[in-house]
Amino acid sequence: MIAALLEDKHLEELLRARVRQLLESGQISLFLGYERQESLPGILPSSVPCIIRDPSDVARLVFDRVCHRSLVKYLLDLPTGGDSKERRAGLVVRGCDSLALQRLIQDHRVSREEVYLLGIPCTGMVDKRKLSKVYPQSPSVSLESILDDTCLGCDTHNPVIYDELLCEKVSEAPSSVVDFVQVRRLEALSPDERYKVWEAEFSRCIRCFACRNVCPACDCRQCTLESNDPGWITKHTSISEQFMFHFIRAFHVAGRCVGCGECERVCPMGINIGELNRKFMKDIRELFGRDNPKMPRDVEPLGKFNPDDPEEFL
Amino acid sequence: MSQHEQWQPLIVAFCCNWCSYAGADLAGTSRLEYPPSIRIIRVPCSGRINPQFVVRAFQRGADGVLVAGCHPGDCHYSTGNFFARRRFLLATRFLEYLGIEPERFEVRWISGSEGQKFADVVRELTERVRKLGPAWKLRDAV
Amino acid sequence: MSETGKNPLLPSVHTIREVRDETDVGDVKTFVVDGSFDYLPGQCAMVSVFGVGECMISITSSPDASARGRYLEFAVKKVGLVTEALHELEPGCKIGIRGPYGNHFPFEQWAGKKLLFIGGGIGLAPLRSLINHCIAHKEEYRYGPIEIVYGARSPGDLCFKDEIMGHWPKCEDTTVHLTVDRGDENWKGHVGFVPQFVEEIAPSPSDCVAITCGPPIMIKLVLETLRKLGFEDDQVITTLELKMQCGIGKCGRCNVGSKYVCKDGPVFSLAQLKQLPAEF
Amino acid sequence: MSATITVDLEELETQLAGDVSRRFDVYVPVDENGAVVFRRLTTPASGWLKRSVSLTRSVLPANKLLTPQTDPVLRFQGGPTDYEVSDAAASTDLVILGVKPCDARALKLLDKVFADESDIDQVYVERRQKTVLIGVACEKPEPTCFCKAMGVSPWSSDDCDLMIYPMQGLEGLALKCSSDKGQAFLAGMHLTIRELPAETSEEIEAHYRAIPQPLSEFVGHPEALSLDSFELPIWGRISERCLSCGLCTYLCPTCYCFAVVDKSLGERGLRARCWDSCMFPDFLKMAGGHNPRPTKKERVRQRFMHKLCYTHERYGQIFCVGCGRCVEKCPVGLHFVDVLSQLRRELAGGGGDGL
Repeated sequence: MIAALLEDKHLEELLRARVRQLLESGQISLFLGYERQESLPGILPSSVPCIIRDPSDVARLVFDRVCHRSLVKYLLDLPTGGDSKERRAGLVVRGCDSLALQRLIQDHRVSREEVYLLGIPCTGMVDKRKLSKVYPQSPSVSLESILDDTCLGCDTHNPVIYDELLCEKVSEAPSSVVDFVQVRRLEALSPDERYKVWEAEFSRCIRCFACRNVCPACDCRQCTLESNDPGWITKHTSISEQFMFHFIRAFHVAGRCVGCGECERVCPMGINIGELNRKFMKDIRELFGRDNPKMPRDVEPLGKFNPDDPEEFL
Repeated sequence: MSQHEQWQPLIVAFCCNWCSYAGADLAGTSRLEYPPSIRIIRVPCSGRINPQFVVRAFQRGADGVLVAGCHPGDCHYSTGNFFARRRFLLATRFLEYLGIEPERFEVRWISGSEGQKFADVVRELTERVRKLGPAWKLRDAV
Repeated sequence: MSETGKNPLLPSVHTIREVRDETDVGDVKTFVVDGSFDYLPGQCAMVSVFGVGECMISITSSPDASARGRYLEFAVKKVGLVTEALHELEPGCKIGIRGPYGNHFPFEQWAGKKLLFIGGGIGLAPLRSLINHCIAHKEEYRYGPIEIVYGARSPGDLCFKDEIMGHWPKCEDTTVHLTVDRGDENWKGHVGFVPQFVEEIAPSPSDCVAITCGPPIMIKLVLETLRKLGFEDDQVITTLELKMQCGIGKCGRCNVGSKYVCKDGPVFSLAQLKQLPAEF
Repeated sequence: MSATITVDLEELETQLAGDVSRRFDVYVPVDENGAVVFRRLTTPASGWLKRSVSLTRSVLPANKLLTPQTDPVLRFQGGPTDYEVSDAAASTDLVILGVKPCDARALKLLDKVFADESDIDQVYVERRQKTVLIGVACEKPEPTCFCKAMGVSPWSSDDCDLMIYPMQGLEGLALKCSSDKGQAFLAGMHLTIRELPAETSEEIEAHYRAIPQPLSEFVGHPEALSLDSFELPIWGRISERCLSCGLCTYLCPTCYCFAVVDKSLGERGLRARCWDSCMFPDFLKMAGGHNPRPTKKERVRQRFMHKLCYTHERYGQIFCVGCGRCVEKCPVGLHFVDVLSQLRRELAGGGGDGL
């Protein structure tokens, strides 16, 4: 049964009980979690972000393998300052979420004190496309065969920050992302061939900004893409503007991307956005000697320098 | 072929105010010859140059782009060009990754006393770009 | 190229004839442009600076004056990109204009009634078209006495000074009440906010139509005052301002409920507004 | 209604890629890295027709070809005292092959906006007149499809000029003409046409009728919302998870909002209609800073009230054709079916009306 593969009832019970305590004790004023969407005939199960404010609603909370989307960016929607207690929020964090949250904390968009983190070591979410091929009836499906590729290459299953863990840590494996297979394949092409690849990819872009809005590294209060002056992009979608948009988006998360893969997952047009982010990861690794470019540090690679950085411009 | 020889590539150069712009100035006052097709944009520091500027230059008509600043260690603001160096180590690779010919884009450190170097860099860049022909890849049109 | 030549968003190109500073600080300018078209008081036009963009501006000249002089007038406050660019322009410059758009003030329905105009700041612009039209056709429509209440932040912010201090007070059966939020050493008139001033003047609601236009907060308080004075919802007329892009009810921008401000508005009675979701 | 006919697949393919492509811009669906998109037919590899008609619904609705994302209005040249302005609105003779019935119905709805009111958008109307819609009956609907619930039948030729029935087991490709335009277009191709007996025609319809669409049964037949729903608490609750991206609106066949945007490069410039989305925070933000829909609650409410209430009041129709794109693609599941379902529960709980 695929349903059984997706769920962990025991963990869910723990989660609900703990959230109820936290809300009832007043330690947090709301909880950011996931709830299962109403099941629709023939449609893949899906869990979506929700906010719980009333302890009697904790039964809505789930944690399963279809909890896509990271919760941390919703913290930015919550009012802050003044008397607002909304930011005293609890939330579920997996490995990648904890990296994303660290990013927001570093950028002073969230303070560590205002959030209470229930850590969940995570062994991966399923890929909806893979799942759709076997759902609902397929007698024997291995979990590995339906896991998301980004999750399969993950080296941060365990949260790096949390207030408490809801279950035992899992063992970490070295990431396969560092092989940068696709990036190397593209690098091997000629400039003209590469241009053709990106032209084809970007020509599908509809500028819905789902990639930006879902990205935890895109946390500016005012996005440069929405500034009228100088107007780096307009709403015109010439291929030149598409290149500019993707250049800006990728460069603005260079050295800040936590590798969660959300941008690729939400893109309705199936654009290879991740290969732009991974190119920066690879170069940062090679040029500035960062073994794990996606792990947030106090200062990011582009926010500092080393006098001994490679010199190519003499 | 003759058309290509006639054609003058448009080079946009972002020069820091303190070194490279002075270098360009020196090249001029020393009457050193370099192609007239260059358009210099003076910026306070190479650290001011956002890589988006380079894309914008290609969008709006540049066939080649030069980014020039003080030598590392000589920055008027002491560290601006160290940041620029990191940024453009990535930017050069990224532009190439997007399919822009690496010959069209160059970053160089040019001091205020290096008038000759400025002239040489511009001449070489112009010649390389001339061989490639007009840039069309990021060009915007209405 | 469109074969029918009926591209609905294609403006005609007009030359600016004259630019007048309305306020001391220079944030409101009136642009007089060559050429005219048929329109009615309250209607708007899409004015564009090529390369910057378009914005919807109410036509402040009265249809009578426009027709006579073959011109259109727009009073424009500098608030955004397009209006800033407009303010840079001088006589001789060319701008795009398309319109007229929207409905008009229902002045034909006010025969025999007293007219009470209440304006604030740049909100006098659409009212000015209407006031001049009503004054010119006072006998034809048998209007009763006309009262105009107008206020601005300071004496220097009062617009259309020639009319509010010169022409209108001299017209028959027409009274102008001016007020400013803050006076200065030369200001001898009333000091105070428009809504309170209206309350002090206490116009009688019987056989009266009140037409108000100004900043949203002023409109809100004026509506409250009028209610207290006994005005019914259908006796109160105002205009809505929303971001607009097309002017013809196609771009989906300016809807309030199922109404488009650019097409079904901008003029609404308070009774009509109460039928709409409060989202403007 | 004219009878169902069959034509030879290769013959049709040759005609479309050859003579028809010289007279029309022909757009067909193609699979690009798993995303089905409409592309201009230029130098197709043989067998393209069969591939095109067997593809699932495109990511972007076919009808967006008539309202492109960047749609030129005018071009200008010169400086402030001597602008030369030229009309840039264009329409071409267009053939769109592979239109799903949901997208074809969406065009009927958009006709109400652009062609049915006092201010007619002539550019749209002209495009519509010059476009031949060749539909494809849905052989294999996506699990997210619920067009039947919205009154669209996935095999009906009503909203197209020609309809293809890519059903297996027939000799040749089954077609049906459903308009004079379709008739003339078909005649212009000089194909060898075989008329099918009435019973085969019925078999075809029965075949498509039998294809299940489970989500439609779940959705039922929604009725329009009344303005009272504006104040329901549901909007605040469901909008909390919205990402404020424009994915749902850009993928929606019945969304049509646009902005008019100028772009100048030196002395030359282009003004264009560009897609815009009511889900973007600055959609309604005015130059002075006032924003009538400042939070996600108002914006999400606008999207669903617009589709379920305002368009119904104004045009007499709910603006949803059940294509299921929002159901499939919304990153946070804030889609038509989920919202409808929650609205029903809320209205039932509160003793409200409708749906």
